Amino acid sequence: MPIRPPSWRLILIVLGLITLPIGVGTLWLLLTALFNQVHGLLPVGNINFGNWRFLWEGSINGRPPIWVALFNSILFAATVAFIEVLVASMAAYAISRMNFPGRRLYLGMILVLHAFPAVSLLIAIYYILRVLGLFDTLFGVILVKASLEIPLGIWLMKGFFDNLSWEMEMAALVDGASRWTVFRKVALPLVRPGILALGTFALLSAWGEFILPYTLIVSGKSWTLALYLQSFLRESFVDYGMMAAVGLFYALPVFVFFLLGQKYLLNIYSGGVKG
Amino acid sequence: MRRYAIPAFFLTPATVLIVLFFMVPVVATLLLSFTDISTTTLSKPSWVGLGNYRDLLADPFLKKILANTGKYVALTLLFNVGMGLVLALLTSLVPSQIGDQFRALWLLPRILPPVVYVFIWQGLLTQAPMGLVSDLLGVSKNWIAAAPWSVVILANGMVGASFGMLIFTSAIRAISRELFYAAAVDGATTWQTVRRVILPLLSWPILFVTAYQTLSLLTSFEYILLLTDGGPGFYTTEVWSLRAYHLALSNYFGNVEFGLGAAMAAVLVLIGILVSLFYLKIFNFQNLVVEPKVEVN
Amino acid sequence: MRGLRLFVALLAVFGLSLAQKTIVIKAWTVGPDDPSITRMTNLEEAVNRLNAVLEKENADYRVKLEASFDTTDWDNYLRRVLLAFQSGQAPDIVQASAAPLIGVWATAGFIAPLDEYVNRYPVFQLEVIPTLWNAVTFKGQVFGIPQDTEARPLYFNKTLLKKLGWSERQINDLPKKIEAGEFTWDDLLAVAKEAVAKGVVQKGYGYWHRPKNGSDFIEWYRAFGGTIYDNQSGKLVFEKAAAKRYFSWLKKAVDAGVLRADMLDGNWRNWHQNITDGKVLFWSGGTWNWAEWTQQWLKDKGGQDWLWANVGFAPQPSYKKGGKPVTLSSPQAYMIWSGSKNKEIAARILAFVTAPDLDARHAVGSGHLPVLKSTPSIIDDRFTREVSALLNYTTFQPLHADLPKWQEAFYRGVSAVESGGLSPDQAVEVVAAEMKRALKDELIVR
Amino acid sequence: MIKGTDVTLRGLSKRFGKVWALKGLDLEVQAGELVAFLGPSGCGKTTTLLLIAGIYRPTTGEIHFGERRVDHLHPKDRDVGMVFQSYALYPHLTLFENIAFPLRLKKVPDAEVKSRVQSTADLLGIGHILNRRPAQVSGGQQQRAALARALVKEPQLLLLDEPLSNLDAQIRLSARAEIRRLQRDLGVTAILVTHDQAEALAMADRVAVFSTGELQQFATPDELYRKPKNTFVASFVGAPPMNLIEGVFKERAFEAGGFRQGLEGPHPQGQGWLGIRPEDIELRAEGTPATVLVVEPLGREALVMVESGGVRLQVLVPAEAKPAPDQQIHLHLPAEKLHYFDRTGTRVGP
Repeated sequence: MPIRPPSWRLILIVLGLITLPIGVGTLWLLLTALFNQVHGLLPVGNINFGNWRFLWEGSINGRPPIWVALFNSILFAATVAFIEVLVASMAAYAISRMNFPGRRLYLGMILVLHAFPAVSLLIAIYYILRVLGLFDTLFGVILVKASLEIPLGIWLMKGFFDNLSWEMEMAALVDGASRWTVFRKVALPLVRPGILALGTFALLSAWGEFILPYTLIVSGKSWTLALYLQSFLRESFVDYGMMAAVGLFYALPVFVFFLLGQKYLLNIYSGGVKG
Repeated sequence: MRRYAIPAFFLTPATVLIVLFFMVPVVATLLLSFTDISTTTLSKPSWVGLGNYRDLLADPFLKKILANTGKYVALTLLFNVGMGLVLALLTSLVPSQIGDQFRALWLLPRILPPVVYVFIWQGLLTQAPMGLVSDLLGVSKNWIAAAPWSVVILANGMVGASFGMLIFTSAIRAISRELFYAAAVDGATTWQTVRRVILPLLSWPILFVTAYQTLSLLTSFEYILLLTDGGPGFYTTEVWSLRAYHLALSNYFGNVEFGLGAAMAAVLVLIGILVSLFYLKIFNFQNLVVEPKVEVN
Repeated sequence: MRGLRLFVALLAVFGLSLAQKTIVIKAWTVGPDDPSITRMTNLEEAVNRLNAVLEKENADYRVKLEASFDTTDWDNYLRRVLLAFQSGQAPDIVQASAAPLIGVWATAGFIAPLDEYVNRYPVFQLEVIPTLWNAVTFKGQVFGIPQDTEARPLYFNKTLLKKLGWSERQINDLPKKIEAGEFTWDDLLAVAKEAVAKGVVQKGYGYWHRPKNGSDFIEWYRAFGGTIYDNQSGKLVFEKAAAKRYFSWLKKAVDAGVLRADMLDGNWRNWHQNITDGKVLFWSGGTWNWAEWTQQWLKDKGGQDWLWANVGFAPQPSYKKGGKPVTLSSPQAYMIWSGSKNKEIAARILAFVTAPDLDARHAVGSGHLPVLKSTPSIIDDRFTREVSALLNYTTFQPLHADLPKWQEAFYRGVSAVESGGLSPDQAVEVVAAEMKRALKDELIVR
Repeated sequence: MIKGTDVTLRGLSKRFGKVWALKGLDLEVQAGELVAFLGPSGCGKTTTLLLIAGIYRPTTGEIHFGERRVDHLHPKDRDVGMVFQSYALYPHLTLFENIAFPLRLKKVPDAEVKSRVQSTADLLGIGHILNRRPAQVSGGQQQRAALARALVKEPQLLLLDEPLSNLDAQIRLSARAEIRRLQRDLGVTAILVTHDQAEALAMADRVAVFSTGELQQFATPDELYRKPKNTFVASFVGAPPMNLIEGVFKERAFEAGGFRQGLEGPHPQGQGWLGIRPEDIELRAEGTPATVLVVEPLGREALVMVESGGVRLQVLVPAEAKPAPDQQIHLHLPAEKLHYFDRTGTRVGP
């Protein structure tokens, strides 16, 4: 608001109070992962590297090594983001910049799907992956995850393409480019902010994805970090220190993103989820 | 030829994926819901017509599930939208750099992997000495089991609040400065400005956020699955979508009822389509389709 | 010269291996508890033994086992097996709980009847404890080879009983009194109530059962006089009177502050923690819990010694004076996929894995009970020995394809009564309605 | 030396939805000529240009470059260069890469790209800033870069869409001359779209005046000025615009309300328009009496608004001879400077 109220310091305190739980939760994770034991938020004892033994002990209780899960998670998030950005950009470019019959219909469909509750299709998706022979494969889940977010991606990218200058596009065509060349050499570089936004959104979302791999992956070799951590959650005998360490390890890239690009994240999510 | 071939080329990957994982599943969900497909009939399901839907109505637990679903959606929505509004307003009233910091913090629950987020909840709410809440209250309990609804609503609400917060913030930013100056010149207090200037202008965003969140809450069960798995006890926090998931895909004894689960999912699918069509009407589709200025492809 | 001889020898081996086929047998096993890995390693050992015999027989093939052991959970494992069956790429050998899966999978046609092999290899007839065959027989045909079994005792905390004023002798006689039908569920309730009243245990810590759904609820339904299966019609039975007795008891226990209203919170962690902290008076568990407590929860408190000093066990009491106590066994079994091309070889492997030494290795290592007659003679383990006595009272789950639906509905009734959602009478009606919906004409309501 | 192409448009029409942006245009541009399309916004001139470039496809009609019919061709196959109003430089590329872009697309060898870009840029005086990005150079330099990009592939036809309208007034004048010089030197055919008649008249060999999707007149600047084909062209070309008086032609006279002008020689009859340019009206001691309403000094000259018999006229007079407001004066409209238009606005007479 352009005019700052006189009591803004008081408001700040209120804000601090309602935001406190988030800070406390984060701190709890950090302390529990680092120390021997934590009473509430008070660390007891020394820093305990044993919490991190999952990093060098190959397998914790028959689980696949965490490096397998890490590799799968990276592969999963990166591939999902790549497919999502590429496929959504191509479709968004066509919808935003091209003239073809059925264009309105296509856009309408995207809009409906954009708001569509994709998780309710899980049962059927399970069958389809089976038919395709992709059940219990990372690739199958990658395709599903990317697909379910493509309407949103198209929507977001369309917004960015809509804002591109038409003269630029015409210039490129006259300069001798085909539409594909225009897309690659002119349009894509110019919607870089959009690609970064969608890419980050897709990366974070795929990195955290749980339900899809949980349902569609059953063998340890395709586990992602989400499944790895979740396998501790239901165990009766818990080592909180190690679980917190696994959790922190898993969430580390997210925290890095958070610290480096706060402002940027705010933009992604306000634009990213439509507005 | 070129006229169709080039757009087709650009649209094919997206279309294939959408058809495979949206269109076909919608049809498949409907078809499955008319069969008795389950573990024992996986290879030879038979057509039972509306049998599953009749079963659904005969389910003695249906009332409980419906009541849970209503409670979950209504209360979480209240928290989501209310908290989103409060955060948007408060962060707009403080200097913008500080406001941005707070908004960013509220993104954490959303961007943290759900499993980590739920683990933190579990840790904070577990027995003493680990559990902070047990420690603070002096009563050592597993607070998730003790107050499952509060936990489910708070945990979901804190994830959802950032959505409303961001939408409302950008709506507040879009209000022209002159309105604020005018209000100030007219001698309005901050509270009056909020009530008379900001809130009335937020009614559309509020409607949008409410509608959008209703649909996503109806179908989301990820955090409940991780937090309570529908328990503790007698379907305490089992909601419609989770029940569908449990029936169809997760069953301790290995006897899954895909057909019945599909019927429950089909109901959600229908609601989803209807609400989405409603969106299209409300949010003025015409304005979204601007004719392209290049005619060659 | 020596080189030449070596060459000839190599050639011979090579020639032999050319003539020899290698047959790959796939096997999937599951814990999910880690110690049960012997379910897989025993198969590996059996294949070694088989290959040794094949060599003696000069057979033209050898067997290679590709086995996996799943430690995730039943949910994932069963889903994976189901999908494998359906896709036609299932393993030759699958291990799972005999009940209800033999009923489910045999109905679906996923697993093969084994009567022919059971008759062919004498070891099955000679060694396997005869009652266990009932647990793997569905509609008159054998579909699985028993792998292990277990019992589900009523545990009690001797130290707490002592605090309550019981003499050493009284405590030691408790199992006998239960076996004789002199100590019933109502007596248990009275003792627990007293313990709560005197502050020996916290409110709600008098009696605990498992915190989530499981086969045990069939056991308690039976302990309260319920019948679950009608042998003549082959249908499942729901006996309202028995269910009402059990539900009413649960209600009384909750009202008396003996049982927690939120007992079914699914939290095993909390369950084990409090039991091994010595805070719970009576609880129902499984024999394998003993191994878990020893190896995990009591590692710092003295392990098994702590258990022997503080914990006693008995079968689950009856609901009436003079009634017979019960326990429930849910044996694991090896089954053979109906689509397997090597059923003969798979069956022969199972004949080799049915060996007392392997049986003993698994039983002692994982807290399960042996399935072979001569195993006890080679085991020197106090727990195994003493707890085996419980098998005299054991019952099995009926092999019915729809048993899971019965269990699910019954469990909902239990949870509704405990959490106060429904009265025992209402719960009985709701359970009956849900069972009728789910089971249709596969159910008899009495 | 580039050899320009003839451009022939035949029956060219373009419809957007229900609106005809261009109706039945026939036009021939000769090789090496610079033709300006002039008209107010929405008149169809830019539509025509984009049709020629291939961005739009015609609803009806044909486009020929020399012997080659091109209306079915993709823009990349038409061999035209184009400069846009916004210059449409690619912001993510340096000026060098911007200019090189068309050559890169043609897969011209690297060395050749380098020399051609450099020589074209030198020609336009931007050879020293090629490693900068568009945002780092001035508007005038951007405009030259855009021109360089259009010329570097040595097109047969150069299309200029309001290339000067974003420039400061000063640079604009020099840019006009420069473009004209370049176009002549290179011999490329050029079409310039503009709404600025001064620019059109100054630069073009011939000017096509458009209004509401139709071609009004296609002629040399001189002819446009001297013999506008209709009242639209008459009022659109020339600044300040021609005075047009609606009235009635009678025997040897024209009357509009209280205004009367005697006529000599052949002239139309009946309802119509009388036109005269402000600079052609003379102030004399006797003649048509008029009252001075407003005087606008323009430096060397002054624009005087006068009223005579209810008709308002604009008169351009030398600054030193300007009357004072409210002054009574006399106008002389020389007969040889009068333009006659019939009731439809079409020119009558020579």
